[in-house]
Amino acid sequence: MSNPSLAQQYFGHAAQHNYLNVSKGWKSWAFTLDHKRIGVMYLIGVTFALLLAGVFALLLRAELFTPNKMFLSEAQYNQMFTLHGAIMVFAFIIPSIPAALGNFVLPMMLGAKDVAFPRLNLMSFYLWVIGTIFLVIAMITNSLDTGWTFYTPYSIRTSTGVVAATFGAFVLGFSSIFTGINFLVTVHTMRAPGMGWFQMPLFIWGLYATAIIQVLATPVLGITLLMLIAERLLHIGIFDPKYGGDPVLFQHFFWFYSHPAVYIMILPGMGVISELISVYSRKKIFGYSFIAFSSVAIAILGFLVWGHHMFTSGQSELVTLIFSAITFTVAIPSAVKVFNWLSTMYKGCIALVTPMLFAMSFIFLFGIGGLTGLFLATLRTDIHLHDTYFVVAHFHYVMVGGTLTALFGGLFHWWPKMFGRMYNELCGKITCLLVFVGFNVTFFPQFVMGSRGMPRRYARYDIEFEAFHQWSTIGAMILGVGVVIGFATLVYAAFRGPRCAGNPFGAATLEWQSSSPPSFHNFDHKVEFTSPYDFSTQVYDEELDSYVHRNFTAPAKPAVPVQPQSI
Amino acid sequence: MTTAHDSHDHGFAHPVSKKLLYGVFFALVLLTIITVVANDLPLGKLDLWVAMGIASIKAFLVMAFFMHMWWEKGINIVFFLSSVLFAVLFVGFLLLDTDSYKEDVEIFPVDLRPGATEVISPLKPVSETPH
Amino acid sequence: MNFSLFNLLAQPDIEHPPYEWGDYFFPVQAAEGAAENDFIYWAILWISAVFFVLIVAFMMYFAWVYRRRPGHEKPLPSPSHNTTLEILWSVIPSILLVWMFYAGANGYFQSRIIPESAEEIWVTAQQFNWAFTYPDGDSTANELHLVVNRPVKFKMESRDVLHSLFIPAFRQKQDVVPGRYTYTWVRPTRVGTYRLYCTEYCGDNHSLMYANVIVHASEEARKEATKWDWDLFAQTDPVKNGERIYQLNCAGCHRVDGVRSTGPPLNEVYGTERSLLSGTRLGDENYIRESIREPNKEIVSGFTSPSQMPAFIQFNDDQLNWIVIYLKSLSGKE
Amino acid sequence: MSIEHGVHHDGLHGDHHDAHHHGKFIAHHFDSAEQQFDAGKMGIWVFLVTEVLFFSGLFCAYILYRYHHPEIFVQAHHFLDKVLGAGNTIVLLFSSLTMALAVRASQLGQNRSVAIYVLITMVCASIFLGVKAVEYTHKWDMGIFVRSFFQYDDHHHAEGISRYLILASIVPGALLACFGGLALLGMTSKGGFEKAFWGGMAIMVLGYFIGVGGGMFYMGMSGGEHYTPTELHHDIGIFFSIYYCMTGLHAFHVIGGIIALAWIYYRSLACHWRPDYFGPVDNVGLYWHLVDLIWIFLFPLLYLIN
Repeated sequence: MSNPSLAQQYFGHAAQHNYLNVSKGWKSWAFTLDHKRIGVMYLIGVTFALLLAGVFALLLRAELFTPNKMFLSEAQYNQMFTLHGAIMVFAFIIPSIPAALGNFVLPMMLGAKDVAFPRLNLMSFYLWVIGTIFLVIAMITNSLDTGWTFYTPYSIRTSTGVVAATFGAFVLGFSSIFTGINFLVTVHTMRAPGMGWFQMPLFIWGLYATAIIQVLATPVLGITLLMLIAERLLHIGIFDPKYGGDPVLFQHFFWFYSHPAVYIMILPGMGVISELISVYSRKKIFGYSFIAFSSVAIAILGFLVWGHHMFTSGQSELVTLIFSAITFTVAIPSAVKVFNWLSTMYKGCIALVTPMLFAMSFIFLFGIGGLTGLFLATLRTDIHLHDTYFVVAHFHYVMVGGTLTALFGGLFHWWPKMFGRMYNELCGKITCLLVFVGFNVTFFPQFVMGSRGMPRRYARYDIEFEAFHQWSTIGAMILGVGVVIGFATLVYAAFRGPRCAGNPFGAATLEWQSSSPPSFHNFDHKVEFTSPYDFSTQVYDEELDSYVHRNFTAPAKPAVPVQPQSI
Repeated sequence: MTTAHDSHDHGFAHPVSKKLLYGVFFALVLLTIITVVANDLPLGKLDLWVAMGIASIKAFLVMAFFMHMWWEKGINIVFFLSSVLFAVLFVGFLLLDTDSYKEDVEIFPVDLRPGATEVISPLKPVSETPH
Repeated sequence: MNFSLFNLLAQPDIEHPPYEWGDYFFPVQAAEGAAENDFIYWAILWISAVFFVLIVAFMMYFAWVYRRRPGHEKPLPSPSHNTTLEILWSVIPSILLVWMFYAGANGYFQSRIIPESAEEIWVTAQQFNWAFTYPDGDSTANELHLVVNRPVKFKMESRDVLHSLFIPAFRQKQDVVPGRYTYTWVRPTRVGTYRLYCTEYCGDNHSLMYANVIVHASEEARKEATKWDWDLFAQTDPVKNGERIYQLNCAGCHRVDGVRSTGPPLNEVYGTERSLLSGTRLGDENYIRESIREPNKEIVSGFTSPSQMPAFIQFNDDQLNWIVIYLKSLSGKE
Repeated sequence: MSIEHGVHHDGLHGDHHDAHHHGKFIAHHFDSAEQQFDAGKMGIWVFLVTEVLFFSGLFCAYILYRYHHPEIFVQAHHFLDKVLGAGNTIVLLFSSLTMALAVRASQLGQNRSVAIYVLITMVCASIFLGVKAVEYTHKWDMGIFVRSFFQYDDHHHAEGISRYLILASIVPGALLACFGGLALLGMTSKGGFEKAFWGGMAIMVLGYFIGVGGGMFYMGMSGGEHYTPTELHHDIGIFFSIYYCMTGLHAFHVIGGIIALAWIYYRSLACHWRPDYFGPVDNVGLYWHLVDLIWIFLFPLLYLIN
C-alpha cells in the first residue's frame, strides 16, 4: 500500500526539483537536451504556427462572406490560402502531436530517461524553427501563391517565393525525419525492462506507426522539393512540360509523401484518443492488439493509396482503379478503432471531463471525416466531388476535427503532468463546446456546397453559394474564439492554476508515476511497471488528491538536484 | 584477434577478418571490370539486366560484409530492405501509370508545348565536320 | 454586404430549374451518368448515415448511462477483447465497401469510355479562359455550345499550366495537362445553360476562369450560335472581326477597360507612347504585330520578363490587321 | 557529461550491475554501452533507409525517362567516358575497403590504424571528387548542361586547362593552403596533435588534385569525350539533367562523408575508440558504404548504356 508521507514527499505538489526549475536562464532552454523542455518549446512553436495560419484562415473566410471582392484581391486571396495550407500542414499539424506532445510523453511512457538521441531531438527542433522561418520569409518577402501542393508547372512560373517556401518545407521535412528516427529507435531500444511490445500504451503505437511513415515517406518529399527547386532555377525538364517534363509525375512524387503525411497527421491523434477513452472510462482498452495493429496497418496501407488524389488528374484508368480499391481498405482499420473505442466506453466509469469530451468530439468529427472519405474513394462520385468544397470539408473534418481536437484533448490531459497545475474545468468545457460547434458550422455547409459544384480555391464565387459561405464564415469565427479560449485557459493554468499532484486522473501509464511536473530525470523513485490499462493498480490518496501506485516505494536515496546536460 | 567474430568481453564488437575484407574488395574490382567489358559485348536488350545483376551482386557484397549485415540484427536488416521495397513500389506504380498515358504525351506535338515558340530548340545544328 | 444566411435555396444566375429537396445536394442532372452518380452518392450517404447515427447514439448512450457519479465509481465487469466481434465489425463494413468500390468503378468506366459516335471538340485552356473548337472549324471562347443527346468527346490541351474542366450539372471533370492531351466525354440530356468551372488552381484569376455551357435543342441552333465562317468573316466589319479574335484569344489575359490583368489592358495601346522595360515606343501597327508574334521581345513596364504570353504565330496578315483595327477603334486615336 | 550515479541508478533501470560501464562516452540516459551502441546502430540504419528513399526519387525519374525515351539515353551515353567512371568506381570501392578496415581497427581499439585507414578513405573520396570535377568541367566546356541550358557545341572544346576547372579548384586550393598552413603552425606545438590533424586534412585535399591530375592525364591521352552526331534528340538535355542531379547529389553526399570522416579522424587521433566504444566509426562507416553502394548502381546506369 502507498505510504502517504513518502508519497507526499516525492509525488505530491511539493516536489522540489523538476525539469522546469532545475536550471534557469534562456540558455538552459535554448541548448537543453531534455526531451521535456524540447517538447514544451515545440509546443510554443506549433501554437505560434497554428495561430498564424489560423489568422489567415479567418481572413479567407471573411473575404468569402460575399461573392465579390470585399478586401482581398484575387492574388492576395491565393496567397492567403496557400500560406494557410502550407504553414498549417508543414509547420503545425505534422509536428503538433508527435513532436510537441509525443516528445514530452513518449520517453516517460516507456519509462526512459530521454529519447535515444537527445542532440538529434534538439536539432530537429531547430530545423523546425529554420524551416518555419523560411516559410515566414517567403511570406513576407515575395509571398507564395501555388497552393500548399506546389503543383508544377504553375509553381515554376509564378513570380512568388517558391524557392524559399519549398526550401522551408524541405528543412521541415528533415525535422520530421529526425523526430521519426528518434522515436523509432527509442521505442525499439529504450522500453522499460519488462515492457514488451504489447504492453506499450497505444499512444506509443500511434507514434511508432507515425515514425515509420516519417522515415519512409518524408525523404521522397525532400527529393521532390529539391527537384522542384532545381526545376525552377535551372529548368532541368523533369516536371516542366515546356522542356519535355511531365507535370503528372510531380503529382505522383508529391502525393507519395503527402498522402502518408495525412496519416502522420491523424495516427498520433488516434493514439491520444485511445489513451483518453481508456483513462476516463477507467477501463482497460477494448481490443488492444486490434487498435495497435490497425495503426501499423494504416501506416503501411497509407503508402499504397496516394493516387486517389489524382483520379481526375490525367492518371491512367488502370492505376486509378487500383488506387481506389486499396483506398477502401484503409477504411477498415479506421472503423475498427472507432468500434473499439465505443466498446471501451461500454460499462465503463466515464468521467465527462474536458479531455473525455474532446475524445467524444473526436469520434463524432472523425466519424464524419472518415465516412465522407468513402465518397471520395468511390470513383464515380469522386469525379464530381474532386477539387470541390466537399474535399475541403472532408480533410478539415479529419485534420482539424481529428488532429486539432486530439491535440486539445491531449493537452488538457497531460497539462497537469507538464506543468503541475490544473486548468479551469469550466473553461475547458467551453473550449470543447465552441470548437465543436464552430467547427461543424464552418465545415458542414461546405459538404453541400461542394456537391453542388463549388470549386475550391476560388476567391470569387457564384451567388448561389453565398448562404453556405456565410454560415461557414460565422462558424470559423466561433472556432477561432474557441481555439483562443482554449490556449488562454491552458496558458493561464500553466502559470496560475492550482497545483496538483502526480496523477490526478488515475491513469496507469508510466508517465503518471512521476511527480508533476516531472523531475529532470523523469523518475526519482523506482517505477513500478504495470499494464498501461490496469487501473486497479492506482489507489486514490485523499491527502494528495491524486492517485498513487499501490506499490509506491520511495527512492533508495533522496533525490539530489542534478545539473542538466546541454550541448 | 585476427579471426572473424572474436568473442570479446563486450558482446557487440565483432571484428571481421582482414582476409575476408580484402577478398571482398578484389571480388568487387573484378566485377567492376567484368561489367565494363560486358558492356561492349553484343548482348542486346539483356545488357541492362546483366549490368544491374552485376551491380546487385556488388551491392550484396558491400552490404553483407563491409556493412556487416551478415551479422546484423534482424530488425535493422528488415528496416533497410524495406526502403528498397518502398522504392520499388514507388517506381512500379509510376511506370504502370506513365506507361498507360504515354501515348497522349507522344502524339502531342512538340511545338505545341506551352511556351514552345519561345524556347523550343536550344540546340544549334551540329556540324558533321570532325576536328 | 448581403446576409443571405437563410437563403439556402438561392438560384444560380444562369438559367436553372428551381431546387427541390430531392436534388438539394446537387445541381440539376443534365447529362448521362449524372443520375447514376447521384444514386451512388445517396446510397453511400445512407449507409454512412446509418453507421454514423449508430456510432454517435452508442457513444452518447454509454457516456450518459455509465457516467461517473456517486454510486457508480468503478467500471462494471466486461470483457476487454472479443475476437468474434472484431472480425464481425471488420467484415460487414468490408462487404459494403466492396459494393461501393464496384459501383463507383463501374460508373467511372462509363464516364471514361468514350462512345465511337462522339463528335470531337477541342478544348484549349489557358490562363484564364477556355476556347472550344467544333468539328466544323468554328470556335468559341468561354462559351461551350453542345447539342442535346449528342455525345461529345473533349480533346483537351493546355497552353500554360494545369487546368481542370468541371461541369457540375454533367458530373464530369478532367484535368487539362500541359504537354499532352487529356480526354473526357459527356452526353447532355437536357437543354439549358450550365456552368463550367476550372477546378485546378491555375493562378491569380483562377476563380474567374469559368464558362457557360449552352445545350441546344438542335444542330442548327448550335451552328447559328457558333458560326465562324471564314468567308463570311472576311466580308464583315473588320472591327467586329478583330473583336471576335480578341474575345477568342486575348480576353483571358488582357482587358479593355483599362484594368491591369495578367497582361496590360489593350484599350490604350494604339497611338500612345508605350513605357517598356527597354525604353519607350509608340504603340503603332508594327508594335502591335510584333507584340503578338514575339511577346518576349519587349515587355511593358511593371511586368516580368520573360513574358507569360505565348507567341501567336498562327495569325495571318488579315487577322493581325483586324486586331490592329479593333485596337485602334478602342483607343479612338488615329 | 558525467553525472552522479546515485540519481539515475535508483531509477527504473537501477538494477543494472554494470555501473563501471558508465564511462566517459556513455550518455546519461543509456544504461549500458551496449544499449547505447544498439540505439546508435539502429539510428544509422534507419537514417540509411531515409537516404535510400531520398535517392529513390531520382532513380525513379531515371527509370521513367529511360523507359520512355531509350533513344535519348543511348545517344547521351556517348558523352560519358566509362574508363573515368570505372576508375572512380574502383577508387570508391577501395575507400570502402579502407573504411571497413578502419571499423575493424576501431573494434580492436587500435586508434592509430583507425586514423591511417580513415585518412586513406578521405583521400580516396577527394580523388573521386577530383575526377568528377574533370568530367563535369569537360562537359561544361562543350555546352553540355541541364535541359534548358543544353547547348552542345564541340568547337567550344578548349585547349589546355578548362576555365571551369580552374574555378572549381579555387575552393580546394584555398582549403589546401589553409590546412597546410595550420599543419605548419602545428609543427611548433607539443604533442603533434595539430600537426597530425591538419596535415591529414591537407593530404586529404591533395587527393582532389591527384584526381584532377589523373583525370586530365587520361583526357590528354584519350583525347576526351568527343561525339559528333548528325542530329541530337531535342530532349537529350533531360539525360544530363538527371545525370547532374544524381551525380551532384551523390557528390554532396561524398562531401558530407568527408566531413564526417574528418571528425572520426580527429577522434582517432585523440584515441577515443575502445572495444566497447566504437559506435561512431561503425556508423560513419555504414554511411560511407551507402555512398559507395549508390555509386555502384549509378555507374552502370549512367555510363554503361548501349
